[in-house]
Amino acid sequence: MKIVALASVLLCGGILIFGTAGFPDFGDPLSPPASHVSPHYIEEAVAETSVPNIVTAVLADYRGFDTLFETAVVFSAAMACFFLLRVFREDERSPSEKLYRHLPTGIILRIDPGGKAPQSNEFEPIDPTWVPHDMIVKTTTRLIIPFIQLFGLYVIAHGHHSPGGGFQGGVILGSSLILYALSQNLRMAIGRMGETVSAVFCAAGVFIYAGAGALCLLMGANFLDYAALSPLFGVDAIQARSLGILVVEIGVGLAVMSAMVWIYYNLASVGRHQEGL
Amino acid sequence: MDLIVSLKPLFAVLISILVVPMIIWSGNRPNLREAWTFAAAGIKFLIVASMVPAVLGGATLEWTMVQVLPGAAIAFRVDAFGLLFALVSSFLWIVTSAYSIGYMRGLDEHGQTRYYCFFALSLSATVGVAFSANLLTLYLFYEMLSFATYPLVTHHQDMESRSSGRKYILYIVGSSIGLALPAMVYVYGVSGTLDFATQGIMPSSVPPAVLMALVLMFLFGFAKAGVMPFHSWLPAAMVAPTPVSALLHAVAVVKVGAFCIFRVLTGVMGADLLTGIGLGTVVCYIAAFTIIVSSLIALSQDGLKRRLAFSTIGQLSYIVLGAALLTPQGLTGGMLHIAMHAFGKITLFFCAGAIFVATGVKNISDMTGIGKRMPITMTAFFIGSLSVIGLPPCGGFISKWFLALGTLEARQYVMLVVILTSSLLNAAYFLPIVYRAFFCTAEESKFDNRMGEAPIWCLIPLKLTAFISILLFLFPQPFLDLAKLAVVQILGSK
Amino acid sequence: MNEWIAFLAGKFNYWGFIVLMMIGIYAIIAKKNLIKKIIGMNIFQTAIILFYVSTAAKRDAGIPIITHGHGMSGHSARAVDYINPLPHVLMLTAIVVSVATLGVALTLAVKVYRQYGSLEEDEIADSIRARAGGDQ
Amino acid sequence: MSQHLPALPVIVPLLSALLITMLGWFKPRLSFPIALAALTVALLSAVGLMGRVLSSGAAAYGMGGWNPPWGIAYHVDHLNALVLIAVLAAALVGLIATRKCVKEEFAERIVPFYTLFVLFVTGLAGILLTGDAFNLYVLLEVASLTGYALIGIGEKRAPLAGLNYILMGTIGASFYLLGIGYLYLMTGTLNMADLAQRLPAVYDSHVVALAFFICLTGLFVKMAFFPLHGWLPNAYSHAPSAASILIAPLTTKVMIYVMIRLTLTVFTPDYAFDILDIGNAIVWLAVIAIVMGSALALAQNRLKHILSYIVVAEVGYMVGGFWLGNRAGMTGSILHIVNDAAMTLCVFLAAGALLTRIREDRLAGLQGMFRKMPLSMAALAAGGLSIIGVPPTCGFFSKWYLISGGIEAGHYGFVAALLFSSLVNVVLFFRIFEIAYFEPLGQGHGHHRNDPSPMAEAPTSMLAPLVVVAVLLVVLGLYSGNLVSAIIQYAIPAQII
Amino acid sequence: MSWPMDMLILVFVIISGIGAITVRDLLGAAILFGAYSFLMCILWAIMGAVDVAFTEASVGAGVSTVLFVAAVFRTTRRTRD
Repeated sequence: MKIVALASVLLCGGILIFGTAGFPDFGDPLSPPASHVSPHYIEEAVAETSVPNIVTAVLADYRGFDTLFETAVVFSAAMACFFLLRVFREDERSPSEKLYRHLPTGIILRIDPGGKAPQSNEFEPIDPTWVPHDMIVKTTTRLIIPFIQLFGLYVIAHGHHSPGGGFQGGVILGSSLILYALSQNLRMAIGRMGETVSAVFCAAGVFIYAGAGALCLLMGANFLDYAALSPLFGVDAIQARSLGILVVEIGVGLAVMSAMVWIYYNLASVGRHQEGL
Repeated sequence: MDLIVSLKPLFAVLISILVVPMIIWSGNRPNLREAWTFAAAGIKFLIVASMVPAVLGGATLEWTMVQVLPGAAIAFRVDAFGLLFALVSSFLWIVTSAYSIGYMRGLDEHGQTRYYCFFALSLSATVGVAFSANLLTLYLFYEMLSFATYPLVTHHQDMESRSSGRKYILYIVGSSIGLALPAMVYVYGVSGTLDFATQGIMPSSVPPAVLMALVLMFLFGFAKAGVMPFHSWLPAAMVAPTPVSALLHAVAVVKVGAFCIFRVLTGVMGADLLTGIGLGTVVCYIAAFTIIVSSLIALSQDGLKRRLAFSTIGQLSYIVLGAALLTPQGLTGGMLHIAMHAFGKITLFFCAGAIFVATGVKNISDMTGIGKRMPITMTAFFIGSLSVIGLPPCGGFISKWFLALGTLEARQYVMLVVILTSSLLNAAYFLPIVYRAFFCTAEESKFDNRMGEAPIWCLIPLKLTAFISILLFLFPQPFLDLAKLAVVQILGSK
Repeated sequence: MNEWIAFLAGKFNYWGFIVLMMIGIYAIIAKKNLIKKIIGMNIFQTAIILFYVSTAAKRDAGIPIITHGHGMSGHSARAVDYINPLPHVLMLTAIVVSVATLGVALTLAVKVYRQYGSLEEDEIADSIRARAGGDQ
Repeated sequence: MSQHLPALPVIVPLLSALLITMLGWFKPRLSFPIALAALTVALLSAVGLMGRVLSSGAAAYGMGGWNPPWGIAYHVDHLNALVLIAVLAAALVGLIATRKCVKEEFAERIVPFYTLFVLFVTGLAGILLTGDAFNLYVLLEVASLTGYALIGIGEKRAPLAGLNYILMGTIGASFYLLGIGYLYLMTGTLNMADLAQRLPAVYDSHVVALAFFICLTGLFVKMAFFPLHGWLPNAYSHAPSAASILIAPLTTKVMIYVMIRLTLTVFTPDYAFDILDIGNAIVWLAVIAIVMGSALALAQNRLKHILSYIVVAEVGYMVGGFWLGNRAGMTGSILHIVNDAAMTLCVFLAAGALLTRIREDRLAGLQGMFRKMPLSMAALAAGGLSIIGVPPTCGFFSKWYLISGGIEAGHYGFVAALLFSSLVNVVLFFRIFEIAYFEPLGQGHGHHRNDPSPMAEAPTSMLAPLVVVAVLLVVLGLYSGNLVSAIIQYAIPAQII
Repeated sequence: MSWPMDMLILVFVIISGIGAITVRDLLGAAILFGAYSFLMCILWAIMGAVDVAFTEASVGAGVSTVLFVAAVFRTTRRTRD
């Protein structure tokens, strides 16, 4: 198997290397990619969309349709993880022993299989794989998470002028919640942002994007032609494009954030949402 | 020649499909169910018969259903030849329906509703083949017939019928898909059309070797005609209930195969083209081989139905031979043989079935003295044998007469010898049965002297067909006129 | 000789992408561990992203963000000054697609593990065979 | 509104998928009606599109109001309008038919199931309509990701099959992406029409040839073209029956469409058939695919496995027919996309209907099914006859064109392979029919049996669509002449004869 | 962009890529994959693709690694190849 794999890989690589000989030189400003479509973006982006970050302009406007489906991909991935992993009936293979923590004292009870679980509100179930969290990690993360989230918001909002945008910002926001789950525990994170919220936000994020496009359709222009939104925003067509991009970036951010968190919830707890990393 | 656009052919085909839901619906009331079958059979025959005057008047009835390929539609056309075949098969459906009632009820078979449904479907397909205006439609109904008859062949649903059904499908469908279909596509590719025409549709540019290959592909591809070596499905299919063997494996299915070959040789290839390069002779020899060899095999068969099956294989090749002679007399003989052999052979099968219903006997060696037990049946059997052998006063004589004339006309003297030899062989395998049935001593007889005929529903049809066999000798006019007209239509008015 | 070096150096990013791609495919085909296969799949995807990003490169050009910001009415940006932004856009999409695929793949790997108690392809095949044998 | 028609078959399902999640999360009962409405609207707009194409020729639509090389353009012509209708109709019928099935198989997962399924259809519709090579990749990923999930949810080996599908599918999609990258490097554009304009200048570069091969390899993986078919049989046969009914008729056909689109529109037939001259080689590959697919199908003893391998063989039909490079072959190939969608839907639906009553799809378990479920079996028989290629079912007519294409091109290997596969299909289906027709108590002559085992048909909601599809097979067959003369002949470039 | 730097990082990328698929501890492989992604992100930043680099840093090096770790945590660390 390995030899076959190696042979086919080398063959493949050989063919690709052979093909490389016909490439334009690396970094050649006269190569076709540099001279055909992209100059239009570089030269006209600011005039047409009023967004200095050309990547953002192309991403969310010229090729906004791609990005819409890219968001849909993230959404479907999150939905797929939920679909595949989520356990709805807690019956099979329950862990052999259960751990409960007495909240006021922090004492941990170990209940053997078949034993009766404590009924009082003062106990909370904890993971069998649980290890006491480090105080320093807990405190530090608690301190930095707000700043991470702030940064995430900044990245979304400032995507017009600097690297960043909905995706990066959304991922950062999502990571902050994942970090919270990692440093505390999964149940607490789910308490902050539940499954329903993640699912609906995720769909809503994509919906904002697609809805903005459909709104343009209703305004009589083509799908995703933000210029048509200028009467709604009360600005001229160029500015409307810029604002439209902002709207969809927010949608993307929302969708990506919830998608990341949601995937993590399901993956880390194998769909039980009880215990996890 | 007049063209009449008419829905009649379509109705003639559809009527027995339309009756299927009715049969299913009244599945629990046998009398009503059989009434539907009779009604459909009667109407079908009337529709077909109503076209006779027009066709005899020189007209052709046409109906194009839908254009499926450029230059090829699903279309019906009634000419004299097709009408002849449809007339025979739709009439025999009425008779067989009556016989089926006697047979199926006599044996208390299971799944009778299914049986009548597929029987009706098979008849649709048969008439569809008869009325098809082009090769595509022909192929369509040919395949429909193959699949509709499968449940009939395997009606008993036991291990034997399972393996027979397997053989049946493999031979019939395998050859039609493997040989006839590509040949047909090729014809379409070179000629751009599939309509049957008076002197064929093949352009003269096709080299003889390719023509040869095409003819052979069609000849073996339409394996229902049982040309050797694609014949062994027919004896295997004899596991079917006898009415099925009677109508389908003596008349409808096998004649459809012969009919297809007839059509291909005359309507697609064209008589002049084939004669010009001597291809007819090749087909003649293949048919002759089948005729002789199958008769020899029939001699050695003990099962009555199996012997009849091998006899059928031989008789089918008479029709192929008639077509391959490509002379007016030969063609007439081939066409007439479709009708004459049908009535003769169906009588024989009816008799075999009646014997089985009345006594449960299947093998010839067990039939010693049966003539005393079932005199009517065995008399009919005798008449049927005479017709198939080709002796007067039966219809079979007339068709063989024309065939013999055809061989002379085509100067194929070897074929004349083949026909005569084969007739002798036919006599050799039929007459001993009759002899054994009637002329035996009381000790040899395996039956007591009591009369014990099959149910009346079985008897009437076989008397009727035997009678018609004789009648056809005396009054062959309707079929003869149709056949003569058909020859004119096929060869062009020369 | 110099030409040869220039040829090699002029396209070295492309060589890099090919090597990474080979690593990725090799891992997918030859490795038996499902997680390793998934890592290989991801490396394969990043290799293609590297290829695209390499096509965007432009000598002596800056990052594709117009430095003057708003209100630059007089002179517009010159294409040679900025790196080609289009491949970057495409690759943003590709990266996100790859993480989405990764999520689903890992999910399925976890499911497989819960079913067979193993991530090694050969062990899973053994246990499938054992179960099929048990059925009969 | 009619100028927005090209966008609707994609946008409406997308928005509906999101609505299904947002509303269905709180009221799961809503998810089916929304999905139904979405696909109906999409199908209607596809029909509208077809009408527009027929009356006024190809139509284009610029997303975001940008003109093609800069923005993403949708492009509708005869070819993709036809395939779009076939795909959406198959999806709609599948959706209706599997309603009960889904309710049972995915009790709590109805909402994600319909979300994913509608997204899947969105992806496919997008692939069919888009005129942008990279956009196609993104949509491909939408369709694939949802497909992976729908397949991986099954019991037993399904997750493993799904994982294999992901690995193979990702390689396929990435190869396609790489090929597009090569094209971009040589031309600087991603729009298909623009690519077609700028490519002739660099036809002599071997990078373009390489790009073509890489794209083709990627698509071959995605369409399960032998020997890259490894993922398909397990994925389709272990998937839950609702998922396999919905996915099996669609994915491979859409991939074949992409191959046709890429070759005809982007690379132009001149390049593919004359400059590269690889038609013959690929037809031989297709011959191998057909023969091996059929032979492997013979070796299976489970219904869905058999059907899956038949799909592999059918892919060979379409690839081979297309690469014959003549009009008849291409007509056959495109017609077969439509017909095969219907046929595959029919047989998988019938298999699904049978599986509602028997749990195990081993062939031996089908004994006596003709009596027990006559209509489902009749539909399976109709599908089987169509796959065998018996007139007047639609399978016959596409096979007709394919064979006449093969004869015209003088490629008798392909003709032989087609006939071989038809014969194998006869054996395959008659083996199934035989088992289902002969009953367990088949000893003796079977007389005197008056105790028919009770009929137990599949639920009506599944049976009715099944019968409709089975009838459609015949209708499609009868009207294939009109289909070809009105639509397909315009889908093939005029220079191909 | 400076090509020696570029090339050096490319070499590191390849090394960490090979490492990720050869190391026999899946957690280690996950972390090495994180390193791979991060090096790749640096490479792209050097090549001027800031947005791509940013995304890769957050998605590839961040979330992907976490997902890998979660998956390994839920399955097993051991592997034989």
